[in-house]
Amino acid sequence: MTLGFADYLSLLGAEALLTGLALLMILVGVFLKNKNLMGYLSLAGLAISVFLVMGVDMTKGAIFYGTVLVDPMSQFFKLIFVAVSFIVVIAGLSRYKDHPAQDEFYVLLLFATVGMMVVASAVDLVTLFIGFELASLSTYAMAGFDKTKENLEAAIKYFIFGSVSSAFMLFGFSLLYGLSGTTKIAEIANVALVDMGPATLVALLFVIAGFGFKMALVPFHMWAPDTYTGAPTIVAAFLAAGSKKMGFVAAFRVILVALVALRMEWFTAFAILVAITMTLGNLGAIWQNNVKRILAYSSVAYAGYISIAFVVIGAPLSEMADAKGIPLIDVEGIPVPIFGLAAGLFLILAHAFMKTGAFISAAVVEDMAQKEGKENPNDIENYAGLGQRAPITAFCMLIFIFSLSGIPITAGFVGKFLVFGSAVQAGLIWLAVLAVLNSALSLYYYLRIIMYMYIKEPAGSKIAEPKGYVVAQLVAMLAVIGIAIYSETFFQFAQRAAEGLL
Amino acid sequence: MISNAISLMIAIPLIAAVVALFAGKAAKYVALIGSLVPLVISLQMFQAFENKANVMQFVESYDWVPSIGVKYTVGVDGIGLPLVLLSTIVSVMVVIYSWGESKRANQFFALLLLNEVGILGVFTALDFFLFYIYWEVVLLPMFFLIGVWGGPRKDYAAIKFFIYTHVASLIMLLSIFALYFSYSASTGVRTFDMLTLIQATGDSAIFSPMLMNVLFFGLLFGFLVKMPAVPFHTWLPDAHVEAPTAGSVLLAALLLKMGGYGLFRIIVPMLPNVSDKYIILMAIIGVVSIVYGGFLALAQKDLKKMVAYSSVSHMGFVLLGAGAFTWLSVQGAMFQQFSHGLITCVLFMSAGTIQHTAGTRVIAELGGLADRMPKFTVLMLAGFMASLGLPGMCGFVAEVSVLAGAYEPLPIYVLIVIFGSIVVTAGYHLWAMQKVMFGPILKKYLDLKDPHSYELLSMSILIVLIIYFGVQPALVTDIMGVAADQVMGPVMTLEQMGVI
Amino acid sequence: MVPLVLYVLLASAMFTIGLYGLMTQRNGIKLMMCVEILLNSANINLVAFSSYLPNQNGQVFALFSIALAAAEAGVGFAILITLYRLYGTIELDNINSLRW
Amino acid sequence: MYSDYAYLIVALPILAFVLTIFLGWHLPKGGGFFTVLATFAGFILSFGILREIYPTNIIVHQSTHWFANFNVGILIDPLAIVMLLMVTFVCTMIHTYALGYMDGDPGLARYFAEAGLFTAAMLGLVYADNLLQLFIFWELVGLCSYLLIGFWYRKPSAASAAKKAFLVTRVGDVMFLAGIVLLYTNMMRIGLPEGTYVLQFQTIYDNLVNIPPDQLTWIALLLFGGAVGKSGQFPLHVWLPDAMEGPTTVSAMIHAATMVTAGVYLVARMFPLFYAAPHALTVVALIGAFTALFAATMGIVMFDIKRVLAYSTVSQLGYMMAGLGVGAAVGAGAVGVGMFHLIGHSFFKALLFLCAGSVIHAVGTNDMREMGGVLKSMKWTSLTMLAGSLTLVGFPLTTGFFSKEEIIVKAFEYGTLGNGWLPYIFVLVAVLLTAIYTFRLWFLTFDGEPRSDYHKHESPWVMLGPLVILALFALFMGVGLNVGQDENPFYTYVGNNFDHYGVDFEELAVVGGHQVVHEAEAHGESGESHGIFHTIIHLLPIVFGVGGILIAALFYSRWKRFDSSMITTERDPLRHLLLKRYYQNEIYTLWFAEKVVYGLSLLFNMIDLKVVDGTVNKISELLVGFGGSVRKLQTGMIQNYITAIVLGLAVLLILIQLTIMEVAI
Repeated sequence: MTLGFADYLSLLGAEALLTGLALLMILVGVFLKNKNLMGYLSLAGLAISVFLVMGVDMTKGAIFYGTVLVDPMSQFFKLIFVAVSFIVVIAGLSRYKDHPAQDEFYVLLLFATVGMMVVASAVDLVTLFIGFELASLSTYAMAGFDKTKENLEAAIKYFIFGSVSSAFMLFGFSLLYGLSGTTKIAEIANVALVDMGPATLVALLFVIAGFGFKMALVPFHMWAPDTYTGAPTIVAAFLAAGSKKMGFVAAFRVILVALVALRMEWFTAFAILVAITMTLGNLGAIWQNNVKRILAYSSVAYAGYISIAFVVIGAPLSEMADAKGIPLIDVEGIPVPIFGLAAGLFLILAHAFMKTGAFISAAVVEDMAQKEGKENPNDIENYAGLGQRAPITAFCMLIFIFSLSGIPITAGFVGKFLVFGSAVQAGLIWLAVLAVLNSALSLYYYLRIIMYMYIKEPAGSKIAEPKGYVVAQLVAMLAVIGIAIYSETFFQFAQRAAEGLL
Repeated sequence: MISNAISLMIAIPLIAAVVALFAGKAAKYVALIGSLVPLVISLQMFQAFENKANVMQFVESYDWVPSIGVKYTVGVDGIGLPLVLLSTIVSVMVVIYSWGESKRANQFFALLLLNEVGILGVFTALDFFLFYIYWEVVLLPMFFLIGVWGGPRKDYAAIKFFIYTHVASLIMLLSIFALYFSYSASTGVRTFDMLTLIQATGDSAIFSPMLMNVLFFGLLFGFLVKMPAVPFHTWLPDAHVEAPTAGSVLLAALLLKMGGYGLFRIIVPMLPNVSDKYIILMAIIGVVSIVYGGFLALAQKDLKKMVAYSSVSHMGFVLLGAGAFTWLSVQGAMFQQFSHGLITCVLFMSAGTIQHTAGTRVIAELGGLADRMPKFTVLMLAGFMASLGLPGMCGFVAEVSVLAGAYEPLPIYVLIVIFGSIVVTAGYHLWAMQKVMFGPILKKYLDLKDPHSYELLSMSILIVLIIYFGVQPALVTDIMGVAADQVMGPVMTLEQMGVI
Repeated sequence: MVPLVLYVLLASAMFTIGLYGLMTQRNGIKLMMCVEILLNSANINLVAFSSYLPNQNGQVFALFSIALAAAEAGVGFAILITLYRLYGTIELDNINSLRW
Repeated sequence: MYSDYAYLIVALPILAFVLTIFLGWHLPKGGGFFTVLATFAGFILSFGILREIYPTNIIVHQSTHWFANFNVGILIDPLAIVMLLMVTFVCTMIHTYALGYMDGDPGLARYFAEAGLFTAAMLGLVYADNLLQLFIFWELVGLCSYLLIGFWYRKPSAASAAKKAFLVTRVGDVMFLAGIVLLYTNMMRIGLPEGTYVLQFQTIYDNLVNIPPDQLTWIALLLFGGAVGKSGQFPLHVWLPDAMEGPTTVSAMIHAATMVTAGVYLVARMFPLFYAAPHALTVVALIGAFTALFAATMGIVMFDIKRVLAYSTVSQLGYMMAGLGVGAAVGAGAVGVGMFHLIGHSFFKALLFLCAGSVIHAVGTNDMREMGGVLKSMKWTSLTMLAGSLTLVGFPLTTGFFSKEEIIVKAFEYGTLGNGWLPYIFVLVAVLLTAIYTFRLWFLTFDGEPRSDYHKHESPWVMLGPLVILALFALFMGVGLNVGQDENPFYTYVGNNFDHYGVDFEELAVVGGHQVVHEAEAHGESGESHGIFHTIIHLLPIVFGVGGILIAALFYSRWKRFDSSMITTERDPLRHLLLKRYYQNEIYTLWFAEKVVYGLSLLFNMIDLKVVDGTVNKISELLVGFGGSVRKLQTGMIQNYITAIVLGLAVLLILIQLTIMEVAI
């Protein structure tokens, strides 16, 4: 069936709204003196688009000549992106209050969000690539937004690393196009790529490299610790929580669907990547004293946990699973792959909120330390006695860290619970054990932060916590706990998304 | 009987904890009330409890995450109820004992209450998901109690405690998954319901022997670390030495019991389905813990560390009793949990009081305290006597039951070793008593006085209870006796019991 | 006409060259150029394939990617310029305060 | 009707204990009269009960459920009633005495509280109706002994003596417990009907024949181990002399009259079991007889008046054990013999200790070398002491004479029946030694001239009264029971104790492999017939006793003819050995306890820290260290990062190829 423009608008309302808003803000920004309004403007836009995203009818099928698809999967991710941007903007209200160029920040943020939303919906390699680049380019700029030395170092590393990996991705795409003769994901899936020799494998690996960069999988993670540390903290929050997830949705669409024929290959690839990523991520974090860097490494580790989904989905048809003697298909009707993917999605959701929150809490401390003229404002020493100095921030940080380390009753716990569970279900006992041990190892550096916040004596007097930060943190915290308590709803959503994709 | 007794019993300390956090100076009163109410409720439950085998009582069950079969299901039977009673009693005693706590008092008492929430949850949860949540929640208050109010090496102790036990719980979690998925895969029912899953372990069609062994050991490991059994005990002394008195008391009296509870609720019912060899295995580990712990206690210079190792030794009896797998030994092991919970409180309180009155816990530096603190000496002596298994106190009843029950399946030389270690136990208790309390008083302690009345109060109440349950053990052992049959007999699901 | 293999070989060669450059060069500009080489190698692939395939998607894709490459270059140079203002150099070796 | 209130016998002293401990501090004499009254009431009750059940064939038995398949109950049979009477009576005497003796001690209330608790525990032990309950009170008397030995806890020697007493007896107690466990297991193997109380004596007696004999022997020996610990038999007797650190009244009550006899009582109580167990009684006889001799040898050289008495106690307990042990030959009658000596001994040993206490009270020292000539200043004490000494030696017509005589004769019969002569020889020689050390004590203390200037005064009547009463018993109880009756009613009454339970000794003899009972009687009659030989046997002990007294007189009295230096020198190894008490302290404490056990614990501690905990910490160190090296990969150079991608992809490619090939194969 053919759809009119009106239908397009109803389906992509959020994207349209945000794009329009961004363009408008550029225009207005030129004339305005006091630009604090901009923040609230984009806040409103994001708030509305949350409802637009949830409101759409997800059954219409592909539009724009089959290049854009609105399905539960896309909406699930769009929800995450919008929510994350929403929280980041709230934080931004404090961070860039009275900043001369704050409108640019919000504009970039909105563009990045739109780009990610496009990726979430893209079912054509071209569209996907464009969305990907849109998001990347805006975040390159955001990473250097404060133009401090660290900012720019972060930005340049991010930029070069990013463009290299998008080049990898593009090359992979070109090979795929050459092999299959189409750029439509659905059609690629129908081509028997297996018979086409080593080129397919190269294509696969290059694509993985391209996405792995966003996901920050070892060894494509190198940029992450530096960029997260160097970039403005709330931008780091956006990168870790938002654009990382874009990598995942793209990977889900391309690798799980388009390259389904190469299941064996990417199962092996991810089995290796996941194992390395979890372990190196956690080991790397142990020695850090810079809290932003700790969080960076922890999000590398999380890339590993989440990617367990790929392994689980790959496992059922590979010989490895059958050997274990654990049934692969659940009689009650949720096949292992679906459960695995749903679990992965749930963890993505949880991670988005807790990581955003954690980085924003870090931002509070950073600003505090900067005001006190500390040498390196993110050093863990500045967290000493935070429990007394900034009770709200400390408590929120506590919750986020518990969530990250998988302590009940938080979203992170439920997410890990589901993911590790799916691994066991798929018979990947070795992987489950490894993941579990990693999760325990991670406690080491998480607990250190808590130690400083609540057990060390305060390093200074009580401080006034900026309102924007406080609100942002509270929103994130409520989300983290709410997701855990109402896990049913969100798991249902994730499950629908998974079913829609596979 | 009030409906939703259990949820209420758990909810009240939780609310009280939040209130206490903002109550400032009044926190201790909030804590007292917040721990007394659950005590009253648990006593009422104890009254209303009908001692019938295989019947779970006060059951509540609501859907939580139906799509993966998670329910909020709580209830108690002969296994859980005595421990619930113990937890509520001990919590009150700890609150009373720490009445004088001044450092960050509101947080302190909030944590005590939070701890009670977790413990009660563990002993009443009937859904593995819920069980695991509480199991983990318990770690948090203890982590902070050690970390904030602890001794010089508190950081090390707190982190070691947390990570060590957390690893154990995660391994346990994996086994739970294995249970869960194997069950749902072969029956098509997704459920985390404990009794259902445990019952299913009897069905060899669902669990291949290999899988069965794997998850058995996974679960066992989780519980052994918590108990703790040699060789997984090393987190305990460190934690105890650094923890504040209240923390040690809760740790030894309640947290260790979680391991034992797991044994009775999960491991022992599984035993017949796995292999008889493991019966002996568990018993041997128990014996090793008893003897090894006893000797280590004898070697300690630090009073508190000595008491800590004595806990290892005493919890060994629980493992031995559970492993010996005879009716009397299982019942005895259950009662050992209960009695050790009461006795160890007194021991740690004594150590704590000496610490903050005399200023040191090093046995060699103490002497003749009895001269200045007679009341305290009487209580401490009573506690020590109870701990070395003096008849007329509950420890004796438990140990005799375990030993009498355990003889049948065990080789004789094992028993000889245990009996030897009983003498050693008496040895270090009396030695410490003589060094610390008796003999001529040292100059520096001439101006000591009996400790605060609230400390004496909590200790004496506990002593009274110890003697009471030593003379009238039947009050709980009858319940446990039925529970022992239930543990060794076939497991029934809630549906089969007809309670939901 | 020229067989497809040659195009693909050319593309691969360019890609490899680009990578080599990225691994060895220090100058920011040079790195940027290497990135461009990478992207264009991919474009060559696309165009070549599409001319051997019934549809024109490849060429469309190539056009898009060229445009994006341009935008990317823009952002990149912007960053480099500010970088130069602060550090007074674009030798990226000297810019590694963030590490470990 | 008295028997309905039997529980009061224990309840009252406990009540006294509670009252004293809470109110005693504010009352005159530390509220001691509570304890005295409670104990005396116990005596009245016991006497009433005796009137009800003697000589008829009834026994008092009340029982109620305790927990699991154990019960608590009261069992008063001949065996128990005589013990009850003795304990209540002697304790009343001693508590009364203590009112005077302990007067003015700051811890008076504590003393009477603990004394009351002890009385209660001892009585509970006596009329327990099952083995577990007996063990419980058995442990409680141990506790009280610990508390009372350490009564003057500020004295380090007292504190450590208390600990030693508790620990050494604990060794025995643990064996006892093991015996109970073993017995329980065997009973369960029999498969008793549901709801029977497994450890009840009745049940045990009934099922003895169903338990395999070798198991019976093990059980018997383990139980005997308990008795050895409690009754200070070799080799666990070391604690008893040290226990003299406690107040003299405590020594008299616990370590002479009552608690230490609990072991003997246990053997008597379980006599059917011992009888049914092969070889068990032989061990009892040998250990008992040897202890009797062994302890006596040490008694000779001691100078501490209380230690002499302590060793004599050990030795006399040995006699009782031997008396029971020879039952292997003479059957259940042995119980009567052993118990009779127990009762008699309780009276005169309590008497001796109290006298010694009275002397110490006046003189202010335990060392006999500083006494002498007390006779002049303390008539009553000296005379009562003399009475006690005579009975202890077994001077004709005193109580001790009858009881000890009987044991020795039984030991002889035991020998004649081919069970070995050792017991007989031991006990006989022990008589001589007993006589020597007893009168050495008496002469050194009361005879001759004062060897130090102690203030001379007689003790108050509250102390002398009990002495006199006890002295009368010590002298005339034997006569009262024996003279004018063809057969000592005590023997018949207590000896036939087990008929009440329908224990068939014929049957048990078969199990235990004693073929000798009837021959024993036969032989006994024949022994009557050719009297001369028999008379010699009966006269020997008297000769030895009197001879011993004479020797003592020649060495230590005012008519002394020799000096100890004439037979021994300072460097005499034997003398040294005796003074050093056979180096037991060195072996037990210094070597075993401190070297072996403590060393072992230190070893374990090392292992724990280095190996067990070491591994845990090592693992964490390794991980952390590895993390330290991993982070160095993050060089901060963008070129290296790109290289990482390329290498990573290359490695990935290879690995995938390998796995695919592997799968393909």
